[in-house]
Amino acid sequence: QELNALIWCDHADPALLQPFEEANGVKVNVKEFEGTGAGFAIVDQSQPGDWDVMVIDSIDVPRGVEKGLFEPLPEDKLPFADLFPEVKMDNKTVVNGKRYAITEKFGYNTISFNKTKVDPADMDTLSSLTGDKYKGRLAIYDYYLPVIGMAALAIGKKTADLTEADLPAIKEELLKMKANAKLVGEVTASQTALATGEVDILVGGGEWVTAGLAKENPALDFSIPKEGGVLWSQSLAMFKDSKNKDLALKFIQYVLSPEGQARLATSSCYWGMPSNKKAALTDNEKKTLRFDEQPAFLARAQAYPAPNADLDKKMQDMWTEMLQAQ
Amino acid sequence: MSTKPASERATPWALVTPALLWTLCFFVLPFAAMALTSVTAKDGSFTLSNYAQFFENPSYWRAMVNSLQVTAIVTVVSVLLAYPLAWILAEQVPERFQRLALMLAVLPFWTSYVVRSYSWLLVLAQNGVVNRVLTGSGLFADPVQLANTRLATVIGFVHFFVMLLTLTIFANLKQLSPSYRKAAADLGAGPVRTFIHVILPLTLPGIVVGAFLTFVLAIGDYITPQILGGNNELLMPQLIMMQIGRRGDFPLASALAIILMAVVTVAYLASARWLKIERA
Amino acid sequence: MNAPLVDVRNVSHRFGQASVLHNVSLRIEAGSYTVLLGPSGSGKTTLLSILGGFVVPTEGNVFIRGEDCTAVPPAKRPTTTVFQDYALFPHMSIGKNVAFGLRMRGVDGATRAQRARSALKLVGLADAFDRRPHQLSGGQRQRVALARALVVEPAVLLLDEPLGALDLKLRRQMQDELKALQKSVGTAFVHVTHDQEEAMALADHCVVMNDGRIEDEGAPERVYSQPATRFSATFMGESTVISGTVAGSRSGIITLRTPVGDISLPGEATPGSTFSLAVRPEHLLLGEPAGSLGLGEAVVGDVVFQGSFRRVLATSKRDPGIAFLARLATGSPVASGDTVAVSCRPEHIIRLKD
Amino acid sequence: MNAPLVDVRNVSHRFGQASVLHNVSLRIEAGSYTVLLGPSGSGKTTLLSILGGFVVPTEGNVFIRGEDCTAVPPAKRPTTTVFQDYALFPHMSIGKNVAFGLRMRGVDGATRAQRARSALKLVGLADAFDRRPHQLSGGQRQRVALARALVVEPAVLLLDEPLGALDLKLRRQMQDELKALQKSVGTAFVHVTHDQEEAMALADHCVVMNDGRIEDEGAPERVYSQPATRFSATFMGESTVISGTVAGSRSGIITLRTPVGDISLPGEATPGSTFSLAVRPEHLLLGEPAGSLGLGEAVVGDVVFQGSFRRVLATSKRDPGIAFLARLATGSPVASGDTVAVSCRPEHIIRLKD
Amino acid sequence: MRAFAKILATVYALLLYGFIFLPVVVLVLFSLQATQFPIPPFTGPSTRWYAAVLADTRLTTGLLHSILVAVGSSLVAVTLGFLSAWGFARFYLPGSAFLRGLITLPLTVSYLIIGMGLLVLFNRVGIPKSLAAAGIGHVVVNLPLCFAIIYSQMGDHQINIERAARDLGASEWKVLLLVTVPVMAPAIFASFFLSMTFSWDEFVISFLLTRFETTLPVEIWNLLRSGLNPKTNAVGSLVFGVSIVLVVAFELLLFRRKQS
Ligand SMILES: Nc1ncnc2c1ncn2[C@@H]1O[C@H](COP(=O)(O)OP(=O)(O)OP(=O)(O)O)[C@@H](O)[C@H]1O
Ligand SMILES: Nc1ncnc2c1ncn2[C@@H]1O[C@H](COP(=O)(O)OP(=O)(O)OP(=O)(O)O)[C@@H](O)[C@H]1O
Ligand SMILES: [Mg+2]
Ligand SMILES: [Mg+2]
Repeated sequence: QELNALIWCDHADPALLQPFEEANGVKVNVKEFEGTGAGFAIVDQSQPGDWDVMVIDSIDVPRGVEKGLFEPLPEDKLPFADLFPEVKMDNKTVVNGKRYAITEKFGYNTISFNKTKVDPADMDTLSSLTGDKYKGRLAIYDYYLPVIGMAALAIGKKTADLTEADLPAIKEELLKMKANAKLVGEVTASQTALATGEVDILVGGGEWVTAGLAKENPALDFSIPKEGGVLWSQSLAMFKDSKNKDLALKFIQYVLSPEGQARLATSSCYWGMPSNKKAALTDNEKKTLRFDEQPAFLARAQAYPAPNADLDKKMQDMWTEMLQAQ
Repeated sequence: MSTKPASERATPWALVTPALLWTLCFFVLPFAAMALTSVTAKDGSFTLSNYAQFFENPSYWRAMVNSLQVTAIVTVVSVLLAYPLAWILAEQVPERFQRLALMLAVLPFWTSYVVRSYSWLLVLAQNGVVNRVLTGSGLFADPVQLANTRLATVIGFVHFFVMLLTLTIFANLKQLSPSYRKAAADLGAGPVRTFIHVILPLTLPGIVVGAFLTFVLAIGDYITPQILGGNNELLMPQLIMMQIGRRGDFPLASALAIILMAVVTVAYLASARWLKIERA
Repeated sequence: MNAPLVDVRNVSHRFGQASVLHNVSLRIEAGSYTVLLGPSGSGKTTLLSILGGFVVPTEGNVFIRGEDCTAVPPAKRPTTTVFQDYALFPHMSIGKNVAFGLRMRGVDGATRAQRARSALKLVGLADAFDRRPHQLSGGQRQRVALARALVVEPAVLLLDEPLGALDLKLRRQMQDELKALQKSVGTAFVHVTHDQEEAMALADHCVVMNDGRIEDEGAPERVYSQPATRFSATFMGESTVISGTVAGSRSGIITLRTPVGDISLPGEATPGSTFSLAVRPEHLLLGEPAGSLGLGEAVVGDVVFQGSFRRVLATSKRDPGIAFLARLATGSPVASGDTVAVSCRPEHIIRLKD
Repeated sequence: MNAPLVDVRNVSHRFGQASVLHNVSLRIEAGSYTVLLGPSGSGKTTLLSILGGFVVPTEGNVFIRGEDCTAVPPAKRPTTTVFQDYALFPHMSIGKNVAFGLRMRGVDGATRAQRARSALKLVGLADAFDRRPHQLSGGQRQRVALARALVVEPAVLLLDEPLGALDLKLRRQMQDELKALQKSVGTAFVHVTHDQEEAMALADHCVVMNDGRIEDEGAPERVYSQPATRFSATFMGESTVISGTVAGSRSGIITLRTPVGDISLPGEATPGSTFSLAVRPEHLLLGEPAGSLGLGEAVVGDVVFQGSFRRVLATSKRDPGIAFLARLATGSPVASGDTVAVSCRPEHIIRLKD
Repeated sequence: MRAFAKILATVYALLLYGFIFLPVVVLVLFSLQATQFPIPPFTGPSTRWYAAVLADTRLTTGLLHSILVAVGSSLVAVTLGFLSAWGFARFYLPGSAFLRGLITLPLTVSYLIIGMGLLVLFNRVGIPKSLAAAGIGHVVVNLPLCFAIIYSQMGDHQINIERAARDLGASEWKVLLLVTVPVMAPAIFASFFLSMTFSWDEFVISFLLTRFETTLPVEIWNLLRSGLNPKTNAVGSLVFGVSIVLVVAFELLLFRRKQS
């Protein structure tokens, strides 16, 4: 039996998959994708029934439901009670009274930095990112939604209710960051830049960048500034047309189990907070993830921007413009 | 040219049809599908909006400008660097060692393309090897920003194409009849003038072929700018992959691909007279 | 003073281990047409390359107009070369090709064009000035290569099998043209070939080479009628060759014991020593007229019609190892299978040094 | 019945627009040695390809042993071809090469090897069985190609300039061998060449082609001594050609008015018509002995030594457009610049059809 | 003056060799890094990252897939390229120049565009992504290459060799099998090798056209995107090593052929 999973890179870690495969005597086929749009595009190009489960931004779950892709999940068979309540995201994962996805991992897009090179105090405010002090010393994570979210925070906007009218101001803020940035990079590029001292600050980074590197380079840290951070949260959903719904459910149950949660949280691709409070993490791991500080963090965190299709395109165009700005 | 007897006439179509069909099905047809997709709106109607977007949005056509600039620089620099090396290999290195020297010069060709770019990132990083040498030697006080710049992209490209061009130019130099060189010397030309008046013009066609190959491969490459350029600017392939990877916007991606292809076609036409494939 | 134009003194050459020229000395007079003739691999091209400056000999010297040019590069020598593959520059027009040498000498454009034109006219290609090499036929390219080499007025023109790529008819025609051209310009030509007819048709001075050595040299008539060695007797034209042992030598008459019988001829030799005789086919007689020297009987093999004559191959009855080669008028009645007496006039016997 | 081995009937061929053969008919007798002679582009290869089945003629038919083979593919014809470049299979040993045709005919391995060996022996290469083509010299390859073509015992062996790639000496030697071989195996050979000496040396039947037509055919002696056309007079050996207008024709004597004076010769012709005369160089006399026909005075130009004779080129004093070609014994005292009287014996004048 | 030029040439060549080898040396060196970051200072040598690579089933299966696709697509490309080259070189075909141009056209188009085109086409007709789809793409890019190489090597002198075989009674397929293929073997081999090289290293087409089963370059790309570590160096060095062995083997093979 095989399970076909459309995933992000953290689920590709054999340390996560192998125990499940061995326990159930199955094979998990995974396909990585980058953004929700690309994920849906892959589904569009496939035959119904090709896919069993999908990792998706929690905020994008309604889009999938709208497209009629997902199967409601049996609430009784999943540990909803153990989840951090702030990340359950009922407003997104529940549509018409049916729950279509379950949050499995979360974290923040905020600021990662090198403690030894920058003043940690400066990292308490987003305004440092656009000032002259760190000119040429920062990198921007190359994903438009969270970084646009951070730019919105910097100018005092709520990420939850961004409209087209906010874009000019956000763009201006983005361009200021860009002017200070040495590069705009994906995970490796920005990680490499931070780790090699190419830059000292990563805008849009967070525990997912620094936690994995902490063992090797304790100087790397992250902060959630006073304006807040952008909360990202990823969910697991099951496809309506799946031919292996039992196995798919088993997989979701496994990922949400304390063991699965611990493995997912410390996956080789990137670390992140498990959504299950009971995740079987070691103390060290908890410390690295700042497990205990979560309540305070969550309080300050703002939602991931969730633009409609039209606004989304505008945001992406704005992002392209920012990349092209000299 | 119907020199062919009856027995020879029966087979030819059976021989060439598979290759033609393959090209038709998997090259021409895809291109048609892409063209069709690029002018089809969501609702299935005809639209040119994808093309309009490219021309209206400065950050889109900026990508084309960047691509052309980078590719032009890469092509010129690669040719300028590779030619002398090929020349030294062909003329200065003793015959016995030439194959070995050439093999060495193109050996890194066989590292994985992806890894090679990544490797350059490490080399050029703030405290990578190059900067260590530069600061260590006291040449520069502070590390130089090399990684994540257009320069890095260019270096990554040039590295690959210097090898490729050395190979093609070397082959070109070697297949020149030695009597041309002798004849020039005999008529009073020194090494420099022999080179300028005879060797260079005779190898020009080979250079054009190599340069065109460089152009085609460089302008369509995604990996090198993506890994080395630090996204400080976008090139066309990055823009196209962005449409696919981030948005799944195939119509726009198709339109951009077709525009890119149109540019390559122009380059092709410019160098077409040198690009004939003929039998020996 | 009577120094020759080119004086090659005791030149030897080795490529790595292989010894290609052995102590070759050669003098080339101004205005002469010298042909180097020899089989493939005999070192003709190597010697020519040494004259042209493309190869510096391992030993020995080359003097041109009295100056030691042994190591002077080709660009600085008063020699030019016509290459077998012509080596016309394909990217230049015919006019540019011909003017190339002048351009390298810093001659101004107008003069260049004018001199190139007259050089082309000399070789009968006045109207090819603006064409490209690939638009010309083999013979025409050959002429352009000549014009290009001549326009710089070299002291010596070197030609390495210049007619090798042409077909027979064109080759004969170009031979006539080459000879006429050489006479009219007066430059010394040194011409390499392995075609003995070409050598005879062209040479004032014929140099027969074999295995890196000069076997014989002189006017072609001399080389043909009095070849110095067995090699040159068989390479420069055909011969019937008979070897023998000196049975006696008395009062200027040698008696040579050969497989076809004793032969007496004038000369001196140590009894017991051996040497060879050669007879040219046109001097071999079938039948035994008065005053001729009998060479025994032979059986006629092939009789081949060759237009103006028949070539007759006959085998000695006494020693089937000896093949007689004769040339007969077309009318003569000899046929394959006939048995004939073979003879020749004593004055036509060539004594070879061997 | 007396059907020829090969009967080519009214064959014409076009490549696209270009008409290459015009209504060619040709009969080849069993056991004969036919040579197709003609300048480059005259259609020799095309005709040979039609015989071999590589080209199907646009019009006309080819009968072999009485059967219409016009469109029979090469594999099914009783012909084999020896190609100019030999076309040996480079990846097979010599033995395998020679045995290839037998293998295709399903002959078993042992027989194949044995027959290949004897074919190689026939061409004098018995010990080359296990070697590779590239290890042989040009002449040896030539022989292997012959053995390969002969081992399948074709009715007709076709040879397309088989000696074209060899040097002169080797060529003459191979000619002798070819002729001997043909006699010993008795197969009909059809041999293409543009070398008239080769044609004369080999042919039983010589076919002179020009521009897609057969100009003349017959025994080489006949073609040489009585060429049918002006073309064959100049292509098959050299000639002095003089054209004239018939001034009168009476009682079997024609008076021809030519630029070198009136010439009387036996025959009939319409007064006012024009025709040409040819004289072979060996028949042209310098001086005017008794019984000869005067051709006026001429100035000697080139005198070229050719070994057994000298080739003399002289220009008529009356009409410099007429070039006399003569062959003189090496001893004769004529030199360039001399003025001489030119004549020939009436029986040596060839009247050309034109 | 001459000596100066010689020194200049030597210095230039050494500098360029340095440039060419710089990334490879750094790559291999830091694959032996003991710690997490493949940047100076060097902390190795250690083989832990090689162990990690060999234990990573995604990389090892990616390697197998790459070999599969490279061999498979090259076989198809060489076969089609050879047959069509033979057809065009030996037979008269109407519109031959145009058709030859068509076959070689993909040489002038970027891989990205070829991959995109196939992706769009396959979407439209509902062909799922797979290793085979990537293989098809590789054939598209390698077929013109194989065709061009083999076609350019089909000299006219071989026409007569084939004719000789026919003349001696060989049927068409025997001519092909016993004569043409063996005679063309060096060109066929060379184009196969080149085709393998390109397919082996090709990224964007595989990236666009595969799903779960993908090729090594794509797996390396995934590895690269998942964070910085010397594992990438290790896998890169391994690929390099394997390629070198193949290249040297190929050289020796060809060298031996030439000598015999
Ligand atoms: N560059 C070289 N290196 C080694 N050996 C050479 C070189 N050039 C010529 N030879 C050898 O030197 C000998 C003489 O060569 P050369 O070319 O002078 O002969 P040739 O008389 O011109 O013959 P051909 O008529 O074939 O041109 C040959 O045995 C040849 O193999
Ligand atoms: N395949 C072809 N297509 C078109 N024209 C051809 C072809 N083969 C030969 N010709 C033309 O037909 C004419 C006769 O060619 P053919 O090869 O028969 O001449 P040839 O007498 O063998 O000449 P050569 O002595 O040069 O071999 C030439 O004008 C040639 O250009
Ligand atoms: Mg030579
Ligand atoms: Mg021919």
